[in-house]
Amino acid sequence: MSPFGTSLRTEVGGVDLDTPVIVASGVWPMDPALWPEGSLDGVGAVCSKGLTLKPRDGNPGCRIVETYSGVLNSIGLQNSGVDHFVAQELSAFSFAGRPIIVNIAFETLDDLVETVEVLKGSALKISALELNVSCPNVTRGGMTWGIHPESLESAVTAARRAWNGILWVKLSPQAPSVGEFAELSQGCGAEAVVVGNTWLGMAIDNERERPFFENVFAGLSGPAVFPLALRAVWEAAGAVEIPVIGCGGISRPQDALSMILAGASAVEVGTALFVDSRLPASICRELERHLREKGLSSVGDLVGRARR
Amino acid sequence: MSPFGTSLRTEVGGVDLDTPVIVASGVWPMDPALWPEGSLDGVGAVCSKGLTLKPRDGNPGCRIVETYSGVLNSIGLQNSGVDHFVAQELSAFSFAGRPIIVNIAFETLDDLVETVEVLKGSALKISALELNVSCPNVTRGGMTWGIHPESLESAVTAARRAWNGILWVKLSPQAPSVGEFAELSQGCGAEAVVVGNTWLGMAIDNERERPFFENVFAGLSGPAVFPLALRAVWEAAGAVEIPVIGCGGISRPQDALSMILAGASAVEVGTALFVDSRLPASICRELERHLREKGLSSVGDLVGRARR
Amino acid sequence: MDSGMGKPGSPADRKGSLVFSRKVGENCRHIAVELSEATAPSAPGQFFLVREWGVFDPLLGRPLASTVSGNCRLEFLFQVTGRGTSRLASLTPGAALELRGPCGNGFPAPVGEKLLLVAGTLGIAPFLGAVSALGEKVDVTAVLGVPGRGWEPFTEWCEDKIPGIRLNSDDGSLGRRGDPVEDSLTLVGPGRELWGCGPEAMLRELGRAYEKGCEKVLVSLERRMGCGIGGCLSCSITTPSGMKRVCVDGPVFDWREVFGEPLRN
Amino acid sequence: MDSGMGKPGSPADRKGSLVFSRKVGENCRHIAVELSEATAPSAPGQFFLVREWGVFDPLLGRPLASTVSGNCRLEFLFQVTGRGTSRLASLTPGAALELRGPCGNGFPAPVGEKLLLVAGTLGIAPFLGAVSALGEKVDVTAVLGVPGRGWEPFTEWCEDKIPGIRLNSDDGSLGRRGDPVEDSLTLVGPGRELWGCGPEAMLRELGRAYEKGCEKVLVSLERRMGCGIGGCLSCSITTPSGMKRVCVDGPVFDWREVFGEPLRN
Ligand SMILES: Cc1cc2nc3c(=O)[nH]c(=O)nc-3n(C[C@H](O)[C@H](O)[C@H](O)COP(=O)(O)OP(=O)(O)OC[C@H]3O[C@@H](n4cnc5c(N)ncnc54)[C@H](O)[C@@H]3O)c2cc1C
Ligand SMILES: Cc1cc2nc3c(=O)[nH]c(=O)nc-3n(C[C@H](O)[C@H](O)[C@H](O)COP(=O)(O)OP(=O)(O)OC[C@H]3O[C@@H](n4cnc5c(N)ncnc54)[C@H](O)[C@@H]3O)c2cc1C
Ligand SMILES: Cc1cc2nc3c(=O)[nH]c(=O)nc-3n(C[C@H](O)[C@H](O)[C@H](O)COP(=O)(O)O)c2cc1C
Ligand SMILES: Cc1cc2nc3c(=O)[nH]c(=O)nc-3n(C[C@H](O)[C@H](O)[C@H](O)COP(=O)(O)O)c2cc1C
Ligand code: FES
Ligand code: FES
Repeated sequence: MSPFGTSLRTEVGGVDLDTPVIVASGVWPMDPALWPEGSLDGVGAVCSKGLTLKPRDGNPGCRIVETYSGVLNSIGLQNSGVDHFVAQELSAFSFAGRPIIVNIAFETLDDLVETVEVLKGSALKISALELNVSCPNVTRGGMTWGIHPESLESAVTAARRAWNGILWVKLSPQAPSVGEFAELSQGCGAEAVVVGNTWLGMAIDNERERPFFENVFAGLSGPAVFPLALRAVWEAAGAVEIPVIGCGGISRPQDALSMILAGASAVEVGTALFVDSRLPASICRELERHLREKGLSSVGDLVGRARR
Repeated sequence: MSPFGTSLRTEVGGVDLDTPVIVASGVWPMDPALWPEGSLDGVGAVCSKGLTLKPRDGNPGCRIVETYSGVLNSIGLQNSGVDHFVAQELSAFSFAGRPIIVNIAFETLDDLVETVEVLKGSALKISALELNVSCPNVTRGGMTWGIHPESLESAVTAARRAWNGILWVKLSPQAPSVGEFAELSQGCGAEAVVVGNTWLGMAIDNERERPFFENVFAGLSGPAVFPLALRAVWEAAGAVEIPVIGCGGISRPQDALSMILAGASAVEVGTALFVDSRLPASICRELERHLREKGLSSVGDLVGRARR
Repeated sequence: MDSGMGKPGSPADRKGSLVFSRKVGENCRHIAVELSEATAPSAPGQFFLVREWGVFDPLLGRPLASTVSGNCRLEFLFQVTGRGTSRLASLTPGAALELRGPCGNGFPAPVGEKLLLVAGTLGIAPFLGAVSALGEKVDVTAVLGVPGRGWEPFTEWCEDKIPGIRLNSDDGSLGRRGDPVEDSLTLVGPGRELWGCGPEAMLRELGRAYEKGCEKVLVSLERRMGCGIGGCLSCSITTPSGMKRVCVDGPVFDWREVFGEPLRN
Repeated sequence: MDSGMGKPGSPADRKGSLVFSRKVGENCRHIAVELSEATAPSAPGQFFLVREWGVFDPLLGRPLASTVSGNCRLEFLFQVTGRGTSRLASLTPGAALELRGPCGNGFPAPVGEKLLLVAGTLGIAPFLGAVSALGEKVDVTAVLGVPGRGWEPFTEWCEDKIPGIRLNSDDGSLGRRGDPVEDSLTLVGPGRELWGCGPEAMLRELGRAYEKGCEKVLVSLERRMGCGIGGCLSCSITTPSGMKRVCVDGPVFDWREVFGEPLRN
């Protein structure tokens, strides 16, 4: 049971959440036994690591570099493949007792459909599918799906046909217009959009005079990107009727509140968990405090309030 | 005289520089009498505040908000207009004894051409014109010029026709493809591209439940954006033959070196001067140190070395 | 362009080390900083951008008026209001700081012999240096306003530094009940100069001193700042005579320069 | 999946306060931290992600092996190699820290009675706790390698903590001339267990101990880390038995798990 009041309950894109705070994909163990003390408090749902049809070792070489108030990562979708996920990882994962959002990535539409088919065979509940069209760290597939309108359309349509459960689309902030891409996802039948993923950046090792990452580019996340993500959320929320889930740089409780005031129905937290495993609980307290202060009764009342 | 050796001398896009470190537009006084002790050391050139045809009061309300390792600004091109600049400000500005890069912004192509005409009438030397097609803080003109290929083309072409001196184009990182826009600028006759300006972000005042800035969006700069700017520079440098001038988030001497290794021929520093007025000198020392370490004789040898 | 205010010493960036950091009540701190190298001497009302050394979060220096400035030593009094000041308040002796200053135009030496200082809470900071600097030469009266109970450590600290300071509090729990403007208006008159520092609404009210025959009212303004030296235009204000930068055209302005001609009845 | 290494205490995030920070030569620091609340006891080889509290630049905690861990007190020994550690080194007593740990699998209690510890410079850190924890029960010999002159304060500090530690330096200026691997190979043999911590090239060389009949070689690896708890896959390594995470599957691994079967001649 959530230690937080019913005022934080909300339904977002077809998923019932005790709190609007979701653990973002790829940053936290799927096995709750590995979670630090107290870190499950306030968590409304958990996203899986990005899954692919086949197991992947991920990228060679350096995978993480710290930047000013941020991190660049180039994990490259290391995962054990969807079969292993359904057969092994999902049951431990379910122990968290929170709705599970399965994040999937793909190189081809056939991959995508096949991956969905495997997930359909799962006996354990999958609350939503999060279609990752925005991973900047793979040379084939990944972000390229999310920065061209036609490819986004084909991917969301294919996922929509293959999956009769809830479908979320995790958009790329590299898209030329986040609002337009959110609308497109809505048009293709997504129940919610997640805005967004990491931002394309890079780092250079001056001594060796070459890029730190084998793939040259990597994805920037963490506090640094918060103002950019907030703007992207504002744009998306102005463009669609379906819920927008805000993601990017949320690092303090106030940031989550800002995202919600900007129009997000829920938030995902990622990198900040590296430095504060109790952030979800702190966010919940901040939301409750703000509701009380403004005399409001439900977190839903806060969504988009800064747009009035 | 520069206290730095000849190894830092370079010619960038038609401008001879004692050092490759340029003070970016809009962050530093044009009157050198206001510069803190030691802050002219190592400066190779100085950009003017963004000028417009007519004087502008800039944006009302809050103009700057700090973010994690960054600042959002919404100055809105406050300036006294190009006539006043030529008549009054330019002479004090020239006292810095450094090449002067005049940054101009415009709402219409007619504005642009008229502004250039006024500048042509200046008796004092203008080393280059920096065409700002990337200011996110004005509702008309500004960034909109820099995010559509056709409008960028028309602006650069108009500036090129009107101005027979050196022309630099300061690109927007909001452009869908920085490389393509750099190429376009080259095709229209620019001598160099500056990559780039601030990144579109926003901030919300949670207590008042509304955006901090009257214009909602504002421009993000400072350390936070460095990895993004570095990537943009890498992309641009891979796309054009003309020099790329790197700008965005350079905060420590190493960052400037990284930019140059990524392909920048020179760098502009902005926000970091708010916290360290001696950064240009430190950058020069770092470049000299690196040249010695690698047994190279000129900063030109470093340009793009991480791309090999 | 030249506001005619106290001539600025040229600002410089200096590294400093925290000498002490003392709590003055719940929310305020009195700190001393030892500089690696001297800055220009600062006049009352001039300020420094103060930040932790070497980290970029929080990024910007916070403008603080130096309450005491010696050769290589500066003291500040500040309130914890947000992220930057709470960070500064958490530092322990020996911590490395970066300071830019002295910035802006301070209060010019008073023309008359009678000076009235009006401060809202932390607005007292720039006056602490003034009182000792002016010493015997000028007859100085200081008026301070605070919200009320809870501010005792702060008011006691101020009373210690400025003996005879007149206290006012909203609820009458400390000193007189009332606001410092009303109190100061009972004291002004021809031949008395008035300096104010505090919330903008309070400063505006000080314009009423002109009605009482006061000829010179100077106020110190606050704005969020970027560069602190007149380059970024973050701190611009609209005045009857055009746009002004609080950091270099101020922070000390003639009241009329900011608020226009006072209404006289 | 289970590497069979020393069972981890469950990690938690704790706030701590710096008790002391002592220089150990030019570039190293010995610090003690007082926690607000106890963590699980940590085994030698387990580590904490250590960062300054409340600021996001530098952002990530730096993995440091706890050299001493009591109920609410932890000690660390670290070298200043970059931005995060130089920041940590600049903090003064009272500074607020955040710590996540104990993370990972430490060294399991040795099976035999003779243990050989081989460290390259700061690789000694995880062994400091081990030596006192194992006490009389096990016959421990420690071998340390350093570059040479300049490292005296560090080696003296280590000699003080681990009496009888065998010194090696590249140039022979401190202790034996040579590297710690060669030195340790003169000591290993059947019945002796070997633990190594230091540069990866050194750890790989330790595989030669198998040739000498040594049956158990454990090594502690380093990788850049994000979460420290197995979630982000930043610290993955490719091993003969698939991808492993240094933070939770290690940092202590059986040599063969990492490097495969040793070559025997
Ligand atoms: C010339 C000048 C002298 C000052 N002298 C003193 C002094 O001696 N003692 C003292 O306690 N305070 C002084 N202030 C006010 C002090 O600078 C702000 O309280 C401080 O910057 C707020 O920082 P923060 O991190 O606490 O707040 P933030 O978290 O940054 O913001 C909290 C609040 O502070 C305000 N604020 C934020 N940044 C600034 C800024 N740069 N300038 C002004 N207000 C800001 C915001 O409007 C916000 O409401 C002075 C301000 C100026 C302009
Ligand atoms: C399990 C473990 C235990 C450790 N215990 C100790 C110890 O007790 N004492 C000690 O001095 N050092 C220890 N280290 C190494 C220490 O974590 C790094 O030296 C430190 O993180 C570097 O941070 P920096 O800010 O100085 O360097 P940065 O500026 O971040 O980088 C400088 C160099 O350090 C390396 N580095 C950066 N981040 C990490 C990281 N997270 N992990 C490993 N290397 C990194 C980089 O490759 C780079 O070459 C340990 C590392 C691990 C993984
Ligand atoms: C190490 C790391 C791994 C990630 N892996 C994935 C992934 O597998 N799938 C995905 O959709 N997003 C992935 N992300 C992106 C995050 O889920 C999140 O969208 C992004 O980091 C921005 O949010 P943040 O700033 O709160 O971290 C990853 C991020 C990091 C830092
Ligand atoms: C306060 C402020 C004002 C600026 N004004 C201008 C301007 O007038 N014209 C322009 O081209 N860029 C302007 N910029 C952008 C900077 O020149 C620079 O391109 C940008 O800030 C990124 O670099 P930085 O991170 O080093 O600051 C401004 C930036 C700031 C912070
Ligand atoms: S703070 Fe930059 S002009 Fe005043
Ligand atoms: S550091 Fe995140 S998995 Fe190891």
